[in-house]
Amino acid sequence: MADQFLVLIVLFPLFVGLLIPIIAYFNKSVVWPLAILSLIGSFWAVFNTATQLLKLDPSSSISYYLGNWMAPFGIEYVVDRFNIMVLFAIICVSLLTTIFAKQVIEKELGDNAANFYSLFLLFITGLLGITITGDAFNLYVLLEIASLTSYGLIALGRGRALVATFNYLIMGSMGACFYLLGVGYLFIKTGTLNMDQLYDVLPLLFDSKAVLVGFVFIILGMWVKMAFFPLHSWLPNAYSLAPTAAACLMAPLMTKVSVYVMIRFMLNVFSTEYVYSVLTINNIIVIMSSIAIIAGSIYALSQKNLKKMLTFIIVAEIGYMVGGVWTGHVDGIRGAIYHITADAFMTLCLFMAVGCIVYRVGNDKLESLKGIFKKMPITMICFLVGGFSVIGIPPTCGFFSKWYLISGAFNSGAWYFIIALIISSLINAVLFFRIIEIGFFGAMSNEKPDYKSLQSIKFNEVPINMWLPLVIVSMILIILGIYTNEIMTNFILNIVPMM
Amino acid sequence: MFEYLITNYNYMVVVFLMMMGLWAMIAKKNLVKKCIGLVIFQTGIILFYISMGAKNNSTIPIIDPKYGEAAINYANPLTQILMLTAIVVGVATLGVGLMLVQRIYKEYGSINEDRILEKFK
Amino acid sequence: MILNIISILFFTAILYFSSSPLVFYLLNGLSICLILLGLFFFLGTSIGVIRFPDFYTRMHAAGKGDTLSSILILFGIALFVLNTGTLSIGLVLVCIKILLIINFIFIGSPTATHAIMDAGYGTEVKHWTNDSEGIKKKK
Amino acid sequence: MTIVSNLPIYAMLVSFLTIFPIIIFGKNQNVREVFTFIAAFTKLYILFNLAKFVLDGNVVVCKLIQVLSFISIDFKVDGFGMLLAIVASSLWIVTSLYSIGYMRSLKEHAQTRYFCCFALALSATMGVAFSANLLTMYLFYELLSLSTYPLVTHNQDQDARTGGRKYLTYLLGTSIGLVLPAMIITYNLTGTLSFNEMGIFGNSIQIGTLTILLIMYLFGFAKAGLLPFHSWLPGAMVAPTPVSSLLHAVAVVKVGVFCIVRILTQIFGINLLSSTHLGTIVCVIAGLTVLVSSLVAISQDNLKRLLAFSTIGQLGYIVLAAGVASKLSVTGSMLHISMHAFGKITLFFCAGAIYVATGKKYISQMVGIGRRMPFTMVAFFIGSLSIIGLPLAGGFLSKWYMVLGTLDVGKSWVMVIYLISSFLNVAYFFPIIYKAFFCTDNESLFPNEIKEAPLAALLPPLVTASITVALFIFPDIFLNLAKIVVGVN
Amino acid sequence: MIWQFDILLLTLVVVCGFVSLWIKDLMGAVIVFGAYSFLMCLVWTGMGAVDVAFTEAAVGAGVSTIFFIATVFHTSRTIRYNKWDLSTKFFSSIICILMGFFLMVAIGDFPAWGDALSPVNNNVAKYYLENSMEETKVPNVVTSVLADYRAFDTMFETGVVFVASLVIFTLLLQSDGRKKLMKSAFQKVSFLNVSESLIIRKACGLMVPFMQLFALYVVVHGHYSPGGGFQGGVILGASLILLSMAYDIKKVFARFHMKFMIKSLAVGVLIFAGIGLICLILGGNFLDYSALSKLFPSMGSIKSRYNAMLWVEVGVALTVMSGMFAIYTSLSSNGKFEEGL
Repeated sequence: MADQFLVLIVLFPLFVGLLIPIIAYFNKSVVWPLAILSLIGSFWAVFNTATQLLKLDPSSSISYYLGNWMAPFGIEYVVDRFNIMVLFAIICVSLLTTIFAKQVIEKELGDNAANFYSLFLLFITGLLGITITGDAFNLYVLLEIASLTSYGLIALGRGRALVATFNYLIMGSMGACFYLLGVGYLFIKTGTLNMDQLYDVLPLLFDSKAVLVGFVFIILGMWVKMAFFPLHSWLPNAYSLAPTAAACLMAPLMTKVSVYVMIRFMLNVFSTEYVYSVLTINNIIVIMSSIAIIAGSIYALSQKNLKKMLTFIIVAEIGYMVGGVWTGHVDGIRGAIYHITADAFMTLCLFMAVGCIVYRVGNDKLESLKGIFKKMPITMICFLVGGFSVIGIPPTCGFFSKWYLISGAFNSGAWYFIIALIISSLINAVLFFRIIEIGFFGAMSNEKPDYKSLQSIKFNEVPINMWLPLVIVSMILIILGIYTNEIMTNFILNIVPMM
Repeated sequence: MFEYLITNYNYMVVVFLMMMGLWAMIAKKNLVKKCIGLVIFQTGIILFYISMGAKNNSTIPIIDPKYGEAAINYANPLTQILMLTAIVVGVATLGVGLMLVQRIYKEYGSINEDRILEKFK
Repeated sequence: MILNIISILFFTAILYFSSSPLVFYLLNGLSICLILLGLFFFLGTSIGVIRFPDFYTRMHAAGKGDTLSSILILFGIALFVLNTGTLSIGLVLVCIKILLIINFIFIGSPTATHAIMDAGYGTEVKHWTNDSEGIKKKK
Repeated sequence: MTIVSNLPIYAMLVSFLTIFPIIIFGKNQNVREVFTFIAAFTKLYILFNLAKFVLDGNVVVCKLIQVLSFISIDFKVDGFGMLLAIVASSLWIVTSLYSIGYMRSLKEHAQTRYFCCFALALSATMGVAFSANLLTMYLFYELLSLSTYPLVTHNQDQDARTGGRKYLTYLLGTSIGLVLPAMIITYNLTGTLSFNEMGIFGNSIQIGTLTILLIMYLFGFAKAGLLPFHSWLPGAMVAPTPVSSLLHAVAVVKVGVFCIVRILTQIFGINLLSSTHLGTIVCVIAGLTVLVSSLVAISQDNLKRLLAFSTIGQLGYIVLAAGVASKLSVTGSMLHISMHAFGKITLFFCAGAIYVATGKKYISQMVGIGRRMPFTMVAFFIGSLSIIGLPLAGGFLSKWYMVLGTLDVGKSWVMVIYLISSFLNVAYFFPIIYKAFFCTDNESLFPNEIKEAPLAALLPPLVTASITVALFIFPDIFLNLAKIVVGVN
Repeated sequence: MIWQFDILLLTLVVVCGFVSLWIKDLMGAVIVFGAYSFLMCLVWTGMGAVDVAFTEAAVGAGVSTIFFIATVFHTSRTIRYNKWDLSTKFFSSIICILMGFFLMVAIGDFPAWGDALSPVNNNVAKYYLENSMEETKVPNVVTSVLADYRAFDTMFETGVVFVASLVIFTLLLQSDGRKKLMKSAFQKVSFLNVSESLIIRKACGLMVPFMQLFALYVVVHGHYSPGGGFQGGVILGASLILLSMAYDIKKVFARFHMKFMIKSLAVGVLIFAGIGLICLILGGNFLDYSALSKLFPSMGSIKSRYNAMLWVEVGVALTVMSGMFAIYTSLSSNGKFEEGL
């Protein structure tokens, strides 16, 4: 039983996700605890795999053959130091979101909450599957599951969510098909779908054009899925109009997992030597990501409501990660990898805080934030911790990932990337302090704040199971920041081969 | 040149289909036409995989003693499996897309992208 | 329905008993002319679909094509299959499968044509009459 | 030799832990104030027995968290850090006493928030004082600017907002925009960030990057108020007086200057400054700041703005002395930090007392105030003596060392700047005193029943004034601390 | 594969695709699109991919055309001709041409079409063709790879069907607000009673049993002849759709209620995953059917693999059947679930 944990990670949410529509007919109240149980089970499985993994030497990995067929013939699950970290991020985020989302789902969705939970769990299964799988086509199928469930989750939102979902559907399936095409181009030259075998076979084909086109299309597909700047038009509407619970789950995870897939393909399938020396496009891509960072931040500045602003911050964060990886220097790649987990928790913290505000205040326009500090102190403090982490104030993890990204960019001579990072941190600072001002002074930037109106606002916090996960996440942000060293040494350092 | 055309005709048709699908998805204003473009794009990729796995003078991958044991005279089963999944996924996405089209029509009374955007203003 | 099955049994019986080459060529000839006849009917229907003036008549021609010519072709193929190689139970099975297809088409396609005609009639599609020369041009 | 003990962490944590009782007992004020005082005294006690170690020459080190494989947040207490810590904690006691008087008399709102942020600011100052490497200093520097924001925008009205906005844009903008990249570049160039006596830049790095780094650091730490980034200081005058006293004397500005002097002496290293032309760049910038701010101060009518500009000038002194980069002038600059702290805080207390008693802010309205509030104005006089640098108050000593330092190195134009600025100091302080004491005015301005400010607002200025005079007589506490660091016997 | 025949078919496919995008009348476009899918099946049969052709005919051409017609029926049929805005069209054609050229460049690097020694056919596929017979005793290699070697993909594929139908059902149900579905009080809508005619009903009545029989044959016979869970399931679903078209949804619901539909959706995938779980509990890896031989001692590991595949196919058929029917009923009745096409 010991080595079965790897597949149990995916099975727990899958089975419960399938059982929920059946159970929901008997009694509806059992659905939420069941969902949490399944995620705890999955967390336990991830924990055990992690302990097994940490016993082995750093660069080794555990693999699991589904159906007991050897690697290239059956599908293989591979867990190494890199994706165990991403797994932890996914599991923690989804567990906290499920705990957080009980009241929000009842308030926004009412009766078909059971189906929502089922889609919720299947989305998490899809993400977990993507992270663990070692087979390129299986990754496509799981990508489709994750996107289909996310179309469902977003379409349940209000107002213009439908049109946003339709655009997301078109862009999403376009991205998935590009990925499939890329895998096809590799498949036609190598004949195998297993990533490790690809890693061994590809070096002989580095000069062939088909492999180059395959690589370009896989990366293009992932860029569409992660909403990298020129292809990001679907993300802002999709995540800001989705129901709060869905936004809290998808915003931190969906884009980060596609970044993970891109990095996995760059490091473990096409070796770093191919990506950085054979292809000479990494400077152009770093320039594109700097543009992405600056554009994302400027768009965020011009937004009127909170969720839209956060979505554009996500677009900027994606620019960090892509730029970090493509700088080609070891520090940059480590910074990007570390940023995946850090950013997942940051976005979760911010979206949960906005969820609480929307739950209490009703809408997320900036005007409705007047005097919010007095009304919901706990939520706002956690929102601040998230904000500081996005800006990059030292104790939080945002600072350290920025540290690595800047030093990576500096060593690889990408000075424009440093400038973009600095400008975006400044703009983030302006964004968050604008909100602090409105919350603190109780008046929009153009009105005259008077102190009397602030007196009347009384304490009106969200129920405990909403602000407790929020506090936990902000704790994680700080702890992650402080223990970067442990994470770096035994998780990330040995992923990146010396270049 | 003619020889090149013959041997790679399949792949050219694949590329052409995909580009037609992509063009429809981006340029067409009518939502149903976008869905059609979507499915054409997917069938293009499926054609690419299948033509990858096709072998000259080979029969369908059902092993029976008449054709013997060697793998040469059977078509490639792996690409067919992948494409079974791709077709079903395509239909699932199509179903969801068409459902969205219906809901959008019910909400905004039109399935032309420009009309819908005007309604937002 | 029963007619099909009897005819196939009749042909298998012939093949079973008289294994002389003459019968072999005769059957081949029969299947070939059956298929040709089917193709001829297809040609007729497609010309009909193009030339006929209005909805109903074209629909009528399309209906004909579906049922008659495909049944003829399928029957020809059934005979041809029966004729390849030595007579074995497998081949007869394939023949019966083809017969099933014939029956299915025999039931299915006329109903489909009927449904379309009914729908056309329901939505008051205008007939073509002598004096309404302009319908074809107008459309 | 180095002693490993976690006294510095206790010192830092003391004020941090008082936040929770302050919040808990937020409702009744007396218990809350008691906790603040307990914390202040325990901190001072810890610092004194810490000072025992530091005074006899050794350095206290303790490791907090190993954040990255090459950087960790840990403390190293040396003379200079000790100096700032003692100044800050002693003034904290006085300021909290003063703010109780000020707050209660004006019945200010949100006092619990005020005292928590005050305690947080203090622990941040301790953190900066004891930091062993650039990252820890940057961490607590950020914490300080964030924790003082609620203080600056205390009365939550329109100009508090504009002042707060300017405060943040300057401090956060420059710290993220300039210090963060500079830190990373320094790390990449030298491989370490921790301070050491002789400076960490080897001679392999060419002069171009060093100059850029120097400029980034100088303007990065905007708290020191060097010229282009100084306008947040007058902007922050919007805050209530105890806060502006905290800003100017106890924590914020001192931390800014402390960081710059720390970097100049222990990252760049004194001999690197003196050998290359880096030292002259620092002197030019600092000199400009001193002259311009003193000129502007003369034309100021609002008392607190005048004091703000004079602070900018005095900070320019400290940086100038550090820029001269001779042993004596560096001791002078370190000494000036403490002297200026006590002098300026007295001036601010008097300004606060005048406001509490008469509600007057502008100097033109303060004609003949000396007769009405003699004690406050005497304290004001002693404070201004220390700022100008006349013998009766402590300021004189630090200026004395600074001038000696310039003579050693032979930078005569720096000495000229010192003289001119001292004249300018006199030029903007003397009219106030003259108006207060010597010229009489009609009764209408001051109905005679105005007496001194309430005791809680009057006592602190007198205490700090007496300390300034005491420092002049036996300055050995701060002098030895400064000397140990610089290695002058 | 006679290449002349193949080229003809491919050109026809491209023409159909282009026409279906070009036609203004949506219903016409959908019909041409149906033709496009059927032609695609022919192309694939030509290339020896019979299973894929079967699925494409049943799923791609059959069911999706019905979905399209249902959607067009409920939305507007003709496109209001809007002005020819050049910007998006020009911009997108530029992108497509560039991308097409980029793809074309790599074609030269491909192995010639149809040669048996290309890496695709030699590497992993060769193993399947040679070893599938003695490892799983299933002559149809496609089914053996589908249900055994890469069973995990198929499980998630059925998951996709489950998710799609759940999403469509939930969203259309939510839109309408009237939860009539759960209560059985339907009121009769007299609406263009086209489907009243006796002939169609009788013909459908006659055909549906045979269809379902054939579907079961296809599901069970997946090991020997092309077919299997998906194709059989779709044909079962199609028979239900035929019934609901001939009569109306209310009649079919009486026998096969929507609640039951959702449950059978989930049950199908659970059968598939359940079998995998049983193997897990019995000690083998997930979806390793040879572990089942511990459960049924009579069957050796190969025999157990053979039977397990059968059960898995049944599970898949169940899901796909109820999935397709659920999607059809939701789309065709636009959420009101009382009057089909």
